[in-house]
Order: sequence, then C-alpha cells, then structure tokens
Amino acid sequence: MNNKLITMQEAVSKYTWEGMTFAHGGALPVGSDCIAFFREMVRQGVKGINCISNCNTQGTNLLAAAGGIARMEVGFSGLEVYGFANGLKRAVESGQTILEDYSNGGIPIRVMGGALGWPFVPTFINYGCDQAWCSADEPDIYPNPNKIREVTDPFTGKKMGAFKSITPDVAVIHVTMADEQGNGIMLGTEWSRFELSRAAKKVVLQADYIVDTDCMRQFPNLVRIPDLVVEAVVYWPMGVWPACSTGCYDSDEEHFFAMNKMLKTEEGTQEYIEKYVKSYSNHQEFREVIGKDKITKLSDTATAFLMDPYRKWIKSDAEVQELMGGR
Amino acid sequence: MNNKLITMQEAVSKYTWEGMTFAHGGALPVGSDCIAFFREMVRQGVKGINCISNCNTQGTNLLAAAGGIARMEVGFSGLEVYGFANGLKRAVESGQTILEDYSNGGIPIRVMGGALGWPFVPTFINYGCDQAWCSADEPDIYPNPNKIREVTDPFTGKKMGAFKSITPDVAVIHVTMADEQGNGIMLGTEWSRFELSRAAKKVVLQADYIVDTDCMRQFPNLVRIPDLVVEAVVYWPMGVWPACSTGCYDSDEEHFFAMNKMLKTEEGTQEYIEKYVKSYSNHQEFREVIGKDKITKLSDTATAFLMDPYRKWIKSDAEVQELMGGR
Amino acid sequence: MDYSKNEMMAIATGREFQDGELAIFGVGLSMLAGFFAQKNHAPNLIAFTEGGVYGSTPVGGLPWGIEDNRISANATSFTNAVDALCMLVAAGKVDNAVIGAAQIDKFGNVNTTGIWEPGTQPWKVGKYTLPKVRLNGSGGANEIAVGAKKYLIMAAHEKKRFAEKVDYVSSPGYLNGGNDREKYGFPGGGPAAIITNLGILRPDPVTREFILDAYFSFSSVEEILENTGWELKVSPRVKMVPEPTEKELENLRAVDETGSLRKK
Amino acid sequence: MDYSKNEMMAIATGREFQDGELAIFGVGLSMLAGFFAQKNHAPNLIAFTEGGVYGSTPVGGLPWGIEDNRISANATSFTNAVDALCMLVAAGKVDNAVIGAAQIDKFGNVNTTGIWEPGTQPWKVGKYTLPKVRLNGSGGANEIAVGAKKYLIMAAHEKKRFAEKVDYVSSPGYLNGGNDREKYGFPGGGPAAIITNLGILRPDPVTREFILDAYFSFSSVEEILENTGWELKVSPRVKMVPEPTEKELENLRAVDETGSLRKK
Repeated sequence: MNNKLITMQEAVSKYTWEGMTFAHGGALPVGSDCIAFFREMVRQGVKGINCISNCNTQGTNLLAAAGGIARMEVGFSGLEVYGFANGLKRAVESGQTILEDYSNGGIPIRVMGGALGWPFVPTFINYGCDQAWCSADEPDIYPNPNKIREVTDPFTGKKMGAFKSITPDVAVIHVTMADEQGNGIMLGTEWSRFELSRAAKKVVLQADYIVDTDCMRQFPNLVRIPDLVVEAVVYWPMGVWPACSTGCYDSDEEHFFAMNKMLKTEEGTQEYIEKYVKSYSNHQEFREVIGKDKITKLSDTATAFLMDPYRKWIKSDAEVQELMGGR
Repeated sequence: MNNKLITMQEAVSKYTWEGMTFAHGGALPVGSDCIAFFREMVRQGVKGINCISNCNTQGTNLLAAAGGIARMEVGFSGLEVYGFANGLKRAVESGQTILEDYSNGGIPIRVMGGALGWPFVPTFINYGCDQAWCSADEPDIYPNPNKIREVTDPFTGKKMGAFKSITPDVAVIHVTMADEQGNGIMLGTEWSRFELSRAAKKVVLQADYIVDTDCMRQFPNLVRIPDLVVEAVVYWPMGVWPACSTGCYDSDEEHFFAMNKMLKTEEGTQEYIEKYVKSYSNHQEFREVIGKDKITKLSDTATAFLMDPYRKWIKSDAEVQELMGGR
Repeated sequence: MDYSKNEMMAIATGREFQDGELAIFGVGLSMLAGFFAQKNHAPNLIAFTEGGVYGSTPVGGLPWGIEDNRISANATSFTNAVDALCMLVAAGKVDNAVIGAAQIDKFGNVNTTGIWEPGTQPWKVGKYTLPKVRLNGSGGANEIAVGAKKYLIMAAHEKKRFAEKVDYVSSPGYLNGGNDREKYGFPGGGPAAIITNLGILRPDPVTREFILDAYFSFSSVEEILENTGWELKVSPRVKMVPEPTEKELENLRAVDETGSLRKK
Repeated sequence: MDYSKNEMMAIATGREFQDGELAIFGVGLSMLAGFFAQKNHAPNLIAFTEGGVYGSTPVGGLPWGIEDNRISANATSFTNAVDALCMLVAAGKVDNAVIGAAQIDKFGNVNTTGIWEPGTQPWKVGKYTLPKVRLNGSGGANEIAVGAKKYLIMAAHEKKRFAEKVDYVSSPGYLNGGNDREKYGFPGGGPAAIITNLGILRPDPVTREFILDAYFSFSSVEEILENTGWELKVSPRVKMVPEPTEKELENLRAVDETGSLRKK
C-alpha cells in the first residue's frame, strides 16, 4: 500500500527539467489534459521542454506562450472551434518553438510503439505526404528521408513507412479518478493515455477526484492505468479548466476565448500568468480564482450522470489532505 | 437501432464454413471463451476450420476431438491446472490437426497487426527460438525462414523479427454483457478480445447476459466492443461452462476433468457429444443439462459482486425471447 | 426556395452518404453534413469520432470539439485514438468521410498545415522554412486520406484556396496524379469529390485530376472557373445539382440548430 | 526442521525476489514461490498476470489458471494480453519472473512444447516432424524469456529433463552460449538461475553455461551431477543453501494453503 499523493508543486519540481521529453494526455484541445500541471510548470519557470503532444491544448498553448517549449511533436496544433492556438502559433512563427508535425493517429501509434519496446512502428499514415518530407529538425533537406523512413514488408516485399517510437521521460496524464496508490480511471475517450502510461519512463496522474481503492475493486475493467506504472498522483479538482472533463465539467467558452486572446501577445501572456497562474498556491485557491458560480455552471454538464456510480467513493478535500499528512 | 440478436443455431450456420479462418476469444483455457458456440459447431458437424486461438480452451479441445479443426495457430495448447488438452493432443499427435506454435503474446500482437491493417508486426518475441524455426506448414525446412521473418529497423540498422498479421474471417467473442445492438462489456481480462473485434472481418458476440442499452450509456468506457464492429449477438447463459466467466460463475472442476478425460478417446468423445452437445436444443435446456444445483454452486463466486452495478439492466429470458420475436 | 450557399454545400455533401455506411466527420460543417444525411436519408449511417466516441448524438449545441461533453453525453462506447484512427480509419474500414481544407490542389491533395509566400514552398526550394501563416496541422485528416475507402473534401471555393499545387501536403489525395498515390500502398481509395459552396468536382478516373462535375442553381461554370486557381477542366456531362428539397432543408435546419449554415 | 524438497525449492526461489521488484509468475509452484516472497520479505513485490490482472490476492484456494475467478476477485485493474505480455513483459519492464520447464539445457534454454525420440529432434534432422509427446507450448514464458530483466527457471531435477540440448527451444535462454543470445536484440537479460528440488545452478558470465552454484541440506553435489543430463560443472565456491527458517516455512505454508508443496 503505497501512498503516492504529492502536491502539484512537488510534482512539477520533481518531474520536470530542462531538456526532458515531456508527454501529456490527453484528449483533443477541448478535452481532458493536465492543464493545471502546465500552469504550475509556468509558475516554476520550466524551460526547454521537448513536448510530445497528441494535440496542442490550452496547457501547451500557455507553456509555449511563456517560452517553455523548445520543441514539440504534435498531431494537431489548433484549438478546434476556438481557432488557432495563439500562444503556440506565436512561439512557432517566431522560431522559439520547433514544431515537428505528425497527425492525430501518428503520435498515439508512435507512443504505442514505445510502450511495446519496438524501435520503429510500421505505418501508412503520415507517409507519402509532407509530414514525412518536411522535418523541422532538419529543415535543409527536402524531401526528408530520415523522419519517416521506408521499411519493406518481409512477406510481400512491398514498401511502407516506419515511424520512430516514442518513450517519453515523463508522462503527466489527466484522469477523472485516481486512488492514492495510483490506479486511474478515465471517463470519456482515452485518446492515447493508455499507451502513454506504458511508454513513459515515469508517469504522474493529475486527478479531478481521489477515490477509495474499493472503487477500483468494484470497477477493475475501468482502471486502464494500474498503480504499478504510476509514480505519483496529484489531486487537482477542475484541473482541466478551461477545457472539459467528461462527467465532471464543461468547456468554459468565455475563458477559453479570453485566454487564447491574451496568449496572442507577450503582454497578454504576462497578464494571464499574473491572474491565472500566480494568483493561487493550492487547489482551493485555484477554485476561488475560477469562481464558485462559474464552477457550478460548468459542473451542470449533460455528462454528469456518468459520475453517479462512483460518487460514494470520492474523498473530500479534507480526507485527501489527511492522506497527504496535512499538506 | 439494429437488433442483432440471433439464435445459436443461426449463428453457427451463418458464420462458420469449411476452410474458414475462425478466431475465438477468449481468455486462457480456464477463463472466458465462446465454449457454447463450439458445442454448436460440433453439433452441426463443422469441419476443416483454420483456428486462431490465443489459447486452447475446452471449446477447441472439443472441436479438435470431434475432428473439426484442420489447422490451428496457438499460444498455449494446454488446460492450465487441468493438464494437457486430450482432444487437441490426440488430433495433433495423429496428424489430423496441424498445429502452428506461437506464444500468448504472439497471437494477440499478430491480431493487433491485423486490426491496424499492417501486413507485418515487428517482434522480439517468438524470435530466435523454435516457434520461429519450426513451421508445421512447412515441416521439411529447418530452420524455417518464412514463418517469422527478419526485418531491419530503418533507424538503427538492427535486425529483429516480423510476424505476419492475422485478419480472421470471423471472430466469435465471449462477453459478459451485450445489448441487442452489439455493444459488448467484458468483465475480467480481455486477453485479445478487443484486438480480435477489430481484426476480424465479421464479429459475433456470445453473451452471458443481454442488457439494456442504457447500461452502455451509463458505462461507455466499459464498452470496449462497440456495436459498429459487431454483426450478431447470441444470448447464451452459462455459455463458458465448464470454464469460468468473471463476475458470473466459477470453473466447474468436476466437469472440466471429466470432459477432458472423455475427449481422450474417440468413444469418450462421442459419448460426451451425446450427453453434453446433442442433449439440448436451446439455452434453457442447456442449463438443465448442467443442472440447477451445479449452476447455483458455480454462481456463488467470489467475483459475483462485480456484476452488481449492472443487474438492473439485465433482461430476463422472456424479455430476450420477446426481442427475438419469440425464437 | 430560400437557402444559403453553405446549406447547399452541406446538403450536396450529405447526399454523398448512403445508408449503412461507416463514416467519420470532423467538427463544424462536415459534422452537420453528416448528421443531416443521417436524419434525412441514411438512418443507419454510423458515425464515430477520432478519439473513439461511439453511438453519440450531440446535445446542448454545436460541439466545441470532436470529443467534448456535448458529443460525449449519449455515447455508448468510449475507446481511444489507436482504435478509432488507426484500427478503424487508417486500416481501411471506413466507407466514407469528410475533411476540410485550407488549400487544395487539382489532384485533391489537402493542406491544413501552413501557407508560404509563393515560390518559397518546401517542394519549390528544397527546404522546410517556416510558413508565412502557421495553420493547425493534419489532425485526423491524414488518417482519413490514407485509409477511408472514399472521402469528400469540403472547402469554400476561392482562387487562393484552389491551387495548382498545395504548399504542403497534409493529407494526400492523388499526389502527382495518375498512379502516383498507388506507390505508397495506402489502404484507402482517395478523395471521391470536392464539394464547395459553388459546385462539385470529381476526379478523372485515369489522370486523377479533379474536373468540374456540377454547379449549383446559384452558381455557374464560369463563376467556378474564375474561382479556381488551376485551369479547371469541365466534364462534358457537367450538370446542375438539384436544389434542396423542402424535406432536405427542414432536416438540415433541424440538425443545424444554431443556424451556423444559414448565414449567407 | 521438517520440510519437503518442493518447499525448499519454493523458498530458494522466493529468496531471489527483492522488495519493490515488478514480477510475473505462472500458476502453481512459481506462484507460490512469488507469493511467499511477498509475504516473507518483499511486501512491495508487485506481481501481475499475463492477461493483465493487477493488484489481486487470490481467494478460495489455488487458482485453476492464471486469470480465473480465484485470482480475479480482488483485482484493482483488468486489462489485456498486449498490455501485460507485450507492453510490460516483452518490452523489458519486468524485473524478475519465474517460468517452468519440461526440459532444460546447459545454456538455460527451455522446452515446454514437445519431446522427440533422441536423434529425431528438428535441429538434428533438419525437419519438424511431430514430437513423440506433444506438450503445451510456450504460453507466456517466451515473453518472459525475451523481455524480463532477469528470470528464474524452476524444474524438478531429473536426468531426462536436464539435457545437453533441448529438443525444442520454446523460451530462449542463452541459446548456443557466449554471446549467441545478443544476436537477437532481446530487451531482457536472460535466465539468472535454475532452481530445482536439489539445488541452484547459475550461468557462467562468459560462456553462459549453467554451473552448479549450491546444493540443499538434503542433497549433494554428487546427487545433482547424477541427475543432470550434461556434464555439469561445479562452481569452486559451491555451497549449501541455508535451510528454511521457521519464519520462512510458516510464511510459505500460509501461502500454500492447500499443502500442495508439503507432499514429499
């Protein structure tokens, strides 16, 4: 019985460093991602991150705007109906962030290859197109033969593409529920979080709720991330805000637009950081920053019923605090 | 809203044929498999099956004993604590069944390759050993260079193995619960049932329980087999007997041993078929053959609590019959 | 009858879907076209999303994204990206799909990644310099382009979008035309039509060049030629697309609850 | 103290596990050895099964199989074979494991597939004829042999089992010895020990041939040599394995509730 709960400050300080390969999960821009973890990365001034992103989210948009992302491999760099990701776009167009393009299936399957311990992954996707021929790492060569290579099917002799597998140093993964031992339940699409949890050398969970392990024993088929692959768990309610967490809260349209608008400029970004990053020091204060009314409104989601089977196992803030020795 | 419920007789008659590549799922010998479907294959005299088996089970043991399996690719051909699978062993040792050996990870990953549309799958497993060098299909060549081939990692130039992917004609998959549209929930390990449901050209579910689709809407993350990949659903309670179905019933030790003993000889096999295959014509009669007391005893499993969250959506025999237009 | 160009485009796209097909569409216009088809004439059209959201019918307004709560509320199954994008889409199991385009060329190649100053494109200068405008990248469109049995491309018909050759191939159509696509062994068949707010283009079966197949009641061959950046060939059987029926418009508008297509 | 040879073998195997290791063991003897270690000295030994059963503590007697209800009742997570066998075991994440053997050779190669008449083995005649006795095949042992950082082989010490060269390599040890295993690029390190009901063999670090490292209080170097089918070398530092302590026996017997190891 290993209690893996740590604070957000501890998690960022222990599991992020300059030059690391950092992966996060992870649905699409509007869905679940460890946005709160990214806020803390910005607060602690983390720089020089090599980011593995299924998609850009408001987390990477913010960290890129703050100058923290040196390089990024990504399947989609926008914000869906919210438009272009201004912070990331600015970082890429200025040359501050090197962006290596793949697709939304490309990153997950490369992560799966990493999880399987394969050096490469056969592929038809991202092959025969500019994701293969253009490499931001080697911009002087076009068409680039190194990024996605050619492999021959040994059974038919036919050619196909080969991706390089990904094994991130750390993956920080948003889950809806975790227990203190690190078992995680995701509601909604997993995107590539299952594969990420096996490919990364170290895994940290960011959870909307901490639940009793009895919940995992009642629903073991939902526990797609078992404790044995997890090093640490961070409890952070509303941690996906302003994106949505299935079963918990909706996308905050107003803040989503406002945030993206602010990230368009250096000044706006600093203002955003002052108001929404440096303005709190724990998750209670964080929720005050969002505001009680806003939280009530966002929590009135059409997916709320999905949480019903698990409510009786949810631990209160006080119970979690006790589990953490008062931290 | 497509009602995909059909009878077991219809399912076997429609989805099995001589020379087909048939896959089943599928936990280990003692766990969930579509054993009832195999009984009906034997009753209908299905022959010449090319069988893709994660593991042998009492289903393949019976069909092989009855002379129905022409060829089999398998990861493990025994019966765990119940010993060697006598029916299969006899069929293999007599040369009636060609057995191509892989391992318990080998079959699932080849099925995953089929699901992904890849012609081959990179591998270290089953490489550099006799699963690669011995081929039952080409017994005159040793070491065989064709079964598991060599591929070169295009990034490092290092050699590794390559499996041929598998795309079965049909996969029959045991699930704990299905709705009439073909959404399936498995309790317990999936083994390779998820991958099988995507790799096979056609998928048939054999379910212990039929539940209302509302159950799927409450637990969508448990529905690892969505209706769109499923062609037909067969309702067959106790359908894994004498093996165990997590949450539903335990392994029937007595019958497991007795069955395997009978399959050791041709005469015993015929006797078994008379007593446990031809003795019923629907699932109600099937349960009478097992016996009420035995079912009560087996259903008193330590895993029974796993079914609790779903009981309110379970349809009775009569309700299922109504859904099937009285069949 | 009163309808907008975007409504015509959505209806024309929806008409390309047949009952019983397995389909995938993105957020926005293409989702409306798909849900319109389902409501109008293809009740058994089965759609899912890139991340593996199955069986859902959106609630509460247009989704913010393709996997958000508005599309997740009624789902019967949630899986993941490897399943939906790699096992179903890229592996060739999807019958029909829709993708969008920031730029599109005469062989149906789609660019959603970046716009370069003319003459500075990677394929032109042999270097991957930064684009003038960075766009959003492929998303799941590359998987559709590679794997769908066929797919449709929806785009506003503007000269600058319809280029002789796209700046960047995010999603391969027929590449350099003819059999060029076959070189790569893609499981999917390639783009079946480009449907715009002015008409419909379809590929020549041999050259794979897109030619004008049909115009709308409010457009014309001339208008379309003027708005296309390459020398667009016109099919000898070019025809007018039938106008939306009342039932079609009604069904489209029921799906387009926020009226996003109605603006002219 | 009174204990059986099998109990000594299980305890000797259990002693090879260290606290905090990630481990996988099969059904039967090896599972008892593993659970003994967990109870006795490695409370944080983490074990899972081939099919992805995590966090379980068996109930109701010895499991019928490695994924059955007796092992599933208390699980905290159920996943699948690709996860457990391919992503965790074969990919090199497991620290330690146990596999069994019907036949084993001096380089630690394991056969669980078939026994041939001497002189008719596939490697001898260049053909894959049917074995005299068909066994159960690899199961998940091949993944362990390929991927585990190290693993242990448990086997009853009999001359016919301990062969110069196995009839069929189901699970590769050091193959032909020396660096032969390295040719295949396996992520795992190979077998660390063969633990029998008579003693413990360990590989020479250079030749990779297994040599006698230790005997039990009730066995001897001579008895082991007699029961080994190859010319077994003896370590110059050969020693007696410490007998089970009272605590060890107590813990083993608590795990072995059905007394399956106690029979002599």
